[in-house]
Amino acid sequence: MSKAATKPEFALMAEFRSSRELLHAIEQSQAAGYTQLEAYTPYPIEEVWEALGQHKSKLPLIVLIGGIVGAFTGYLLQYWVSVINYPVNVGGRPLHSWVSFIPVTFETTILFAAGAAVLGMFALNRLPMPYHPVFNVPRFALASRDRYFLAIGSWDPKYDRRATEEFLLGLDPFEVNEVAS
Amino acid sequence: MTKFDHPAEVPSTSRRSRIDLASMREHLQDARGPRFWRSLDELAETEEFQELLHREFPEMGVELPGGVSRRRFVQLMSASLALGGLTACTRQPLEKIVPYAQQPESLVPGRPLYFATSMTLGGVASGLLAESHMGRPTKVEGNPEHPASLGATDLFAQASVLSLYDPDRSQVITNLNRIRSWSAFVEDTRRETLASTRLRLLTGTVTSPSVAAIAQQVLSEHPQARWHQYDAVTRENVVAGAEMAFGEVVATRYDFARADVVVALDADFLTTGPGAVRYARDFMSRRRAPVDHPEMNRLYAVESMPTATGTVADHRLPLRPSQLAGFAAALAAEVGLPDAVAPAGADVGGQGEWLRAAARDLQAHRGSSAVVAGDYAPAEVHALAHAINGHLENIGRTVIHTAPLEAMPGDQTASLASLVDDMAAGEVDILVMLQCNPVYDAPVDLDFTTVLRQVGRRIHLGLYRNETSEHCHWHIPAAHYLESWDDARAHDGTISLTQPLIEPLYDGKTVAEVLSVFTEEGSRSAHGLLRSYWQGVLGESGFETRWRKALHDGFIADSALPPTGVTPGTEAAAETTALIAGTDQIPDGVDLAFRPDPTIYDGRFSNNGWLQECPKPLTKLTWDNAALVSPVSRTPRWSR
Amino acid sequence: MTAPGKPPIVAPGHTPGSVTDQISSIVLTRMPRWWWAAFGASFALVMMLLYALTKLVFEGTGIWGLNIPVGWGFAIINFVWWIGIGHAGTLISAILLLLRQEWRTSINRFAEAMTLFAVACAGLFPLIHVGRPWLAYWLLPYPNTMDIWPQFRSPLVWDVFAVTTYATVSLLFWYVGLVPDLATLRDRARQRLAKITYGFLSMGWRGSATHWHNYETAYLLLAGLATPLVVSVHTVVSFDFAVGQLPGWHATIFPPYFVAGAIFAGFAMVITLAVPLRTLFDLKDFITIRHLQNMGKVMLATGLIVAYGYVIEIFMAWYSGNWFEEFMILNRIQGPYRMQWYALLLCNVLAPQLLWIKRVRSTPALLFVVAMFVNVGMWLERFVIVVTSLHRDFLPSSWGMYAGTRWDWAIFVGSIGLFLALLFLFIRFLPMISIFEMRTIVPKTQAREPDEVSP
Amino acid sequence: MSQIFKPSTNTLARVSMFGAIFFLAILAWVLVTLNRSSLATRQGIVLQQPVPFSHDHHVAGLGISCLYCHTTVEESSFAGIPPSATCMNCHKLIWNESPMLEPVRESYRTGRPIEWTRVHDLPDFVYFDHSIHVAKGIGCASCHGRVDQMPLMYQAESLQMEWCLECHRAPEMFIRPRTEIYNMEWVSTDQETEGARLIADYRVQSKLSCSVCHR
Repeated sequence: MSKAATKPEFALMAEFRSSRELLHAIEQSQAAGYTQLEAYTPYPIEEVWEALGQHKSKLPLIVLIGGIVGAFTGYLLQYWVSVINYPVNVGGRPLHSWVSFIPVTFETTILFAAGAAVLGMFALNRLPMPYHPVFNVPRFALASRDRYFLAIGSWDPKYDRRATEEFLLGLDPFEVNEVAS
Repeated sequence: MTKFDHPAEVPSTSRRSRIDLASMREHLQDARGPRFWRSLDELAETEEFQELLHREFPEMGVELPGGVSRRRFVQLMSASLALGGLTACTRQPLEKIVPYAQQPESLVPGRPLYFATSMTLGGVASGLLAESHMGRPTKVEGNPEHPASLGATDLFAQASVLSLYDPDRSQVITNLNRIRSWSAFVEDTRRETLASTRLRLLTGTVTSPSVAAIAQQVLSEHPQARWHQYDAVTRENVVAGAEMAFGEVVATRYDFARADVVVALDADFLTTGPGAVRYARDFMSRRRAPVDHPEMNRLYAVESMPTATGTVADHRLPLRPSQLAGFAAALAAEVGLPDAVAPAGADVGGQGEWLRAAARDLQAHRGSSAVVAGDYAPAEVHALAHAINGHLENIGRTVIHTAPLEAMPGDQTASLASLVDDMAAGEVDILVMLQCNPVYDAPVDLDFTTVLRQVGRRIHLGLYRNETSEHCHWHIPAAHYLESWDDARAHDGTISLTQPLIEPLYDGKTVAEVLSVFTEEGSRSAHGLLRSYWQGVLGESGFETRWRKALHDGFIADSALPPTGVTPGTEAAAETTALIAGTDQIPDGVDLAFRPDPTIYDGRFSNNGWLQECPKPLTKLTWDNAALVSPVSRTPRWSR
Repeated sequence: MTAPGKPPIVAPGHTPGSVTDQISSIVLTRMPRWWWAAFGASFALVMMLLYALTKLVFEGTGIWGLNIPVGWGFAIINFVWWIGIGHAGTLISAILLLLRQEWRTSINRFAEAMTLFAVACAGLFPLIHVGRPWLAYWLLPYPNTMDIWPQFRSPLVWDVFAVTTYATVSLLFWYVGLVPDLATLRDRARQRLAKITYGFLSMGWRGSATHWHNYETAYLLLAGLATPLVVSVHTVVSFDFAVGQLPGWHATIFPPYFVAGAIFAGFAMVITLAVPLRTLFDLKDFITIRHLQNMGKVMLATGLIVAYGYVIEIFMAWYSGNWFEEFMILNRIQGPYRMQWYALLLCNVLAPQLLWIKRVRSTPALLFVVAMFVNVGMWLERFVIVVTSLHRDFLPSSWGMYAGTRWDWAIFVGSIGLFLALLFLFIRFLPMISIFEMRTIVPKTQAREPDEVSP
Repeated sequence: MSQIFKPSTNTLARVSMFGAIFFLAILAWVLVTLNRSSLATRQGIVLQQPVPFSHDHHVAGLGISCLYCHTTVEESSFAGIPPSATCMNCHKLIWNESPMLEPVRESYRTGRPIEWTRVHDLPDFVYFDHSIHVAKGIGCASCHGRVDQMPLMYQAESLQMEWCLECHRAPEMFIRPRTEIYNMEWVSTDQETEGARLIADYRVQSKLSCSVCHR
C-alpha cells in the first residue's frame, strides 16, 4: 500500500485481474462522478477506450492531410522539374507527361501519409515520454503482461486522497497504489 | 675486338655473381678510347646487374613477379582517395598552362593543322592528310589530292596513329640488352663493316627511290654485299605472272571506272591490296548508275574464301584454290584465246554454265571488261588473266601496265632462301634486318632462326623489340612514319613523300638512316638523305619551289608511272593452258590457303588495339584469328 | 473461433502471461549455442560480401559477368528476387490484417522483419550496379550544382521512389508494431543497459487507453496504406522490364504476374524461416500447423497464378504474331538456357502442385522442401527473364552468352548471408512474435476465462 | 517496475528528436554550401603565378585590348595565352631590367615556356569553345568578370554547371552587342528588350542538350 509522500501524489491506481473487472471499475468510477480516469491494459481493448469516452481519433484526418500534401509534393516536384526547370524532350513525349508522373505521385502520397500516421500517432500519444509518474508503481510492469490498471488523477475535482482510495478499494482490485508524481 | 656472344647466351657470359678485380681488368683491357660505366657492377658485368637491366627494360614486357604490383597499388590508393570525400565536393587539382615562348607561325591553339604525308604497307604508299593538335598528330585521313587514292584510306592508315603512341614501342638502342647510343652504334658498326665485306641487307618490299638509291650505294661500295627483300605478305606471284605473260616485269593496275564487266579470279580487289581504296571508289562509281552510264557494271567473282568483294559480286562462284588455274584456263579457252585448251575436269558442280555466261559477257564487252587475278593466285592465273585481257583488247583501257613499282621486283621467297643458304654456309658476316621480322614470319622450313645464329653480327631495326630483335646483337628502334622523312611509290607509281609531324618520340631511325651508316659518307639524317636524293633527281633549278610544293601536296606531281606498250604473247598462254590441262582438276585432300589478316595484316599490327577491336569482314572476329572451314568440310566426309 | 477439424492458431493452455513470458524470454535469456554458430556462419558470409563489394568498388563492374548484349545480370536478378521475397511480410501484416485473418498474428512480426532485411538486400543491388556507388544519391531529386534532375519518365526512377517508399513504410510499420513489445521488454529486462535501450526505443509506451486507441487507428491506417503500396512496388519493378521493348520483357501481363510471383516467393521464404525457427525456439504452440497449412494454400494459389503467367507468355508470343516474341519463347524452350527454364518449371510449377495434398501442407518438413524449390525457382525465373531475353539480340551478330563470375556469386551468396545475419540479430534482440497481439488472441482462443489465473 | 528515467529525459527525448532532424538539415546545408563555396570552386581566389601579371594595369591602365594577347578567342575554342615573345614586344624596351619580369626574359632567351597556373579550368569532360560565344555576343566580362579591375587574376564566377545553364536557359539576360564584347565596362540600359532583339539578330540557338558540352 501507499506510503506517505512528501510531494502531492499524481494519482491513485487500482490493479485488476481481468478486463471485465476493469470495465466494471470504469463504469463505477464514472457513476461516482470521477472524470479524470485513465486505464492501462496489456493489449488494445476497444470497450475500454469507448467506456472512457474516446470515440474518434484525430489520426485519420492527419493521415488524409499527409496524403494530400504528399500527392501534391510528388506531382508538383515532377511538374516543376520536367516542365519548368529541366525540360528535356524524351522521344517526343510532352513535357507534362502526366501518365508517367503517376507512379511517383502515388509513392510520395503513401510515404507522406504513412509518415503522418506514425508521427501523428506519437504526437497524439504525447510520445516520446520515457519518464512518466505511473512507472513509479513497481507493479505497473505487469501492465505489459496480464494486469489491468485504472488510475484516477489527483486533479480530478472529485479527487480526495482518502475517499478515492476507499472508493477504489471498494471495486475489488488486486491492490491500490499511490502514484507518486 | 669486342666480344660477340650469342644474345641468347648473354646471361651466361658473366656467371660471376660477385665483382672481382680480375674480371674488371679483363674488361678494361681491351677497351680503347674513353669508356663509361655507372657502377662497378656494370663494368664487371655481374649477373645481378644484367638481371637489373633486364628488369628495367624488360624484353617482352613482363610485369614484376609476385605480390601487388605498383600499378595496382596506385590504383587502389587513388580509388580510396576518391572515396575519401564526397566526390561531387572535390575540387579539381591545379593545372598549368604552358604557352609557347615563341609561337609558331600559322598555329592557332585549339585548332588543328593538317599535313600531307604518306604511309607504306608492303612497300606501297598511300597518301594521307594527318591532323595535328599543337604538334601532336591525332588523326589520319586520306589526302584528297593524292591521285592514287583521291582521299580515301584503309583501316591500317586510320589506326596507325595509335601505333605512334604505343608505349610498348621499342624505346632505346640496345646492344646485347645494354642501352647504347646511336653514336656508339655508328662507331661500332663502321669499324666492323670497313673490315668486313660480306654484308647482307634484308628489308621488306621497297618502292622508295631514295632508299633504293642508298641501298645501291651500299652495294656498290661493298662488292660482296647483297640485298634481299622479303615480305610474308608477298606479291611475288603477281611479278612471276607478269614475267610469264610479257617476258618482263610489269606492274598492273586497273581502271574500274571504265570496266563494264569484271571477272575476279580469287581477287579481293575491293578491300585488300595496295590499290584497294581507289579500286573500290572506281568500281562503286559504276554501281550508282549515273546518267551517262545507264547500266551498272557487273562483277563475276570466283573465290576460294568469303570476301567483301564476293559479297558485292553479281555472280559468285566458290572454288577450291587448286581449281583456280583450271578455271582460268577454261575461261581462256571459252573467250576464244587462240589454241587455249580447256582442262577436261574443269566443269565440276555446274560451274561450266557459270563460266560460259561470264565468258559470253566478257566477249560482249571487248575493251570495257577486265579479268583480275588476285595477289595470291598462282602465277599461271596471272599470266592467263593478262592473256585474256590482251585478247579482249582491254589493255590500255581498263587494264594498264607500267614499269614495276618495286625497286627490286622478284621472287622474294627464293631471295630469302638464298640468304638462308649463305648464312648456313657461314658466308654472312653482317646481317642488317630493316623493318622486318623474319624470325617470326619467314617460312618455317627455311629454319631461319637456327641459321641466323651463324651470322657474326646481327642488326635489327624495328618499331618493337620483337622475335627478331631477341636474336640480334644490335637493336635500333625504328621511327614511326609520322616521325619520319621518307618517300615511296603509291600503287599507281606516284612518288609520295612522308614528312614527320613530330620529333621522333624515342629517337627512332628510318631505314635510310641505318643504311647510310654503311656508306662512305657515314651516318646522315633522313631529311638530308631524302632532300639530297631529290635534289639530284629534280635538278638544282627551281628545286626549292618544287620541293616545297611536293611536300605541301604530299606527292611529286605527275610522277605516276606511264603505261608501257606491252602485249602478252598468246602462244605462251596457250602453252600454259595445255600445262594446266595436264594436271588433275579434282585433287584429293584439303586445300590450305594462307591469307593476310584483314586487320592485323602479317602480325605487325597485333599491338594495335583499334585494329584488334575492328571486326574482320564477314566473320566479325575481333582479337582473334581463326581457321575458316566450310561447314560441309567440317563433316568427316573429306577426312576419309 | 476454431472451426471444427482445423488445428488451432495457438496451442491450448496459454494465457497472456505465459505468452508474454515465453516470447520475451527468448530475447532476455542467453542464446542457445546453435545461434552463435549460425550467426557466425552468416557473419562470415557478410564478410565475404564486404570483400566482394570492396573489390567491386575498386575494380568496377567489370569483375561481373556482364557483357554486350547481356548488360543486366545478377544485380537485377538478385534485386528482383529479394524485393519479391520482401513482399510477404507487409502482405501478411497489412492485407491479412485488413482481411481480419487472425492467424497472421504469430508470423507477422518476423515476416515484417524478413521484409525489411530482404528489402535491404534488394536495395544493395541497384546501389552497387550503378558503377560509382558513392554517387548513387544522384538518383534522388535534390538541388545540385549541375542543376539537373532525375528523368521522371523513366521506370528506373519510379523504381527508386517505389523501393525507397516501400523500405521506409515497412520500417515504420515494423517499428510501430514493435513499440508495445519494446515496452514489454523494458518491463521484463533485468540489466540496466537493456532497460535503458528498450526504454528509449519504446518511447515511454504505457499502454493507456488513449495510447491504444490512437495506436490501433494508426496501425489500421498503415495497413491500409501498405496494402496498395505492396502491390505497387512489384508492379513498378515489373515496369523496369515491361516498359522496355525487348521480347520477353515488353508484356502487359508483367505487373500482376510479378506481384503474384513476389507473394509466392515471399511465402516460400516465410516457410523456409518459420519451419526451423518454430522447432529451434520451441514455438510450435504459436506457429502451429494451421499457419503452415494456410501459408501452403497461399503459395499454391499464387503459384498457380505464376504458372498462368508462364502460359500466357507463350500464348501471347503466338497470338501477337510477332516474329521476335515467337523466337524468344522458342529460344527459352530450346536455347542454350533451356535447362534453367525447365528447372524453373520444375521448381515453380510442378513442385507447388504437391500442396494440393493435405499431408504435404501439414508436414513441416515437406512444406520446407517445397518452399526451398520455390526459392530456387523464383531466382531462376528472374534469371530466365533477364538473361534469355537479352542474350539473343535482334541481330544474330549481337548474340552472346552470360554467366555470373565468382564475384557475382560472392555478392549473391553474401547478400543471403547479410539477410540471415540481420535475421539472427533480430531474433537475438527483438521479439520475433508480436507479444501484445498474441495476448489479444489468447483470450479468444481459450475456452475458459484466462483472466482468473493469477500469476 | 520502477522508474528507469528521470523527468528531464522527456525533454531530452523530444529535443533530440527534433535535434536530429535539425542536425541533418544543417549537415545538408553545410555540404551544399561547401560545394558551392570558393573552397570547391576557387571562385575569387588569387592563385600563385610565376609573374605577378596585372590585368588591371595592362587593360585599365594602358588600354590594351584583350585581343592583343588572347589572339585566338575569335577563331578557336581556346582564347590563347600569349607567348613570351608577345610580352617582349614591349618589355624589350620598357621595364626591361625589372627583376619581376626576369622569368619572361629568361623564357624568351631560352625558349623554355613560362608555366602559368590555370585560373579558369573546366573539367576535362566539358568542351567549351570561346569562338562561338564571342561570335554570338557574349562579352569577356560576362564570364571572366571585371578583369580590368583585377590586379592579380582570379576566377570571377563559379564555373559550375548550374552557372553555365543560367545563361544557356536565358541568354537574352546576358547577351550584348558584338561591338561591346571586349568592353569591360559595358552595362545594358534595357537588357530584356535589347537582349531579345540581339537573340533574334544573331540567331542565337542556345543549346541545352547534354551532348553540346559533354561530347
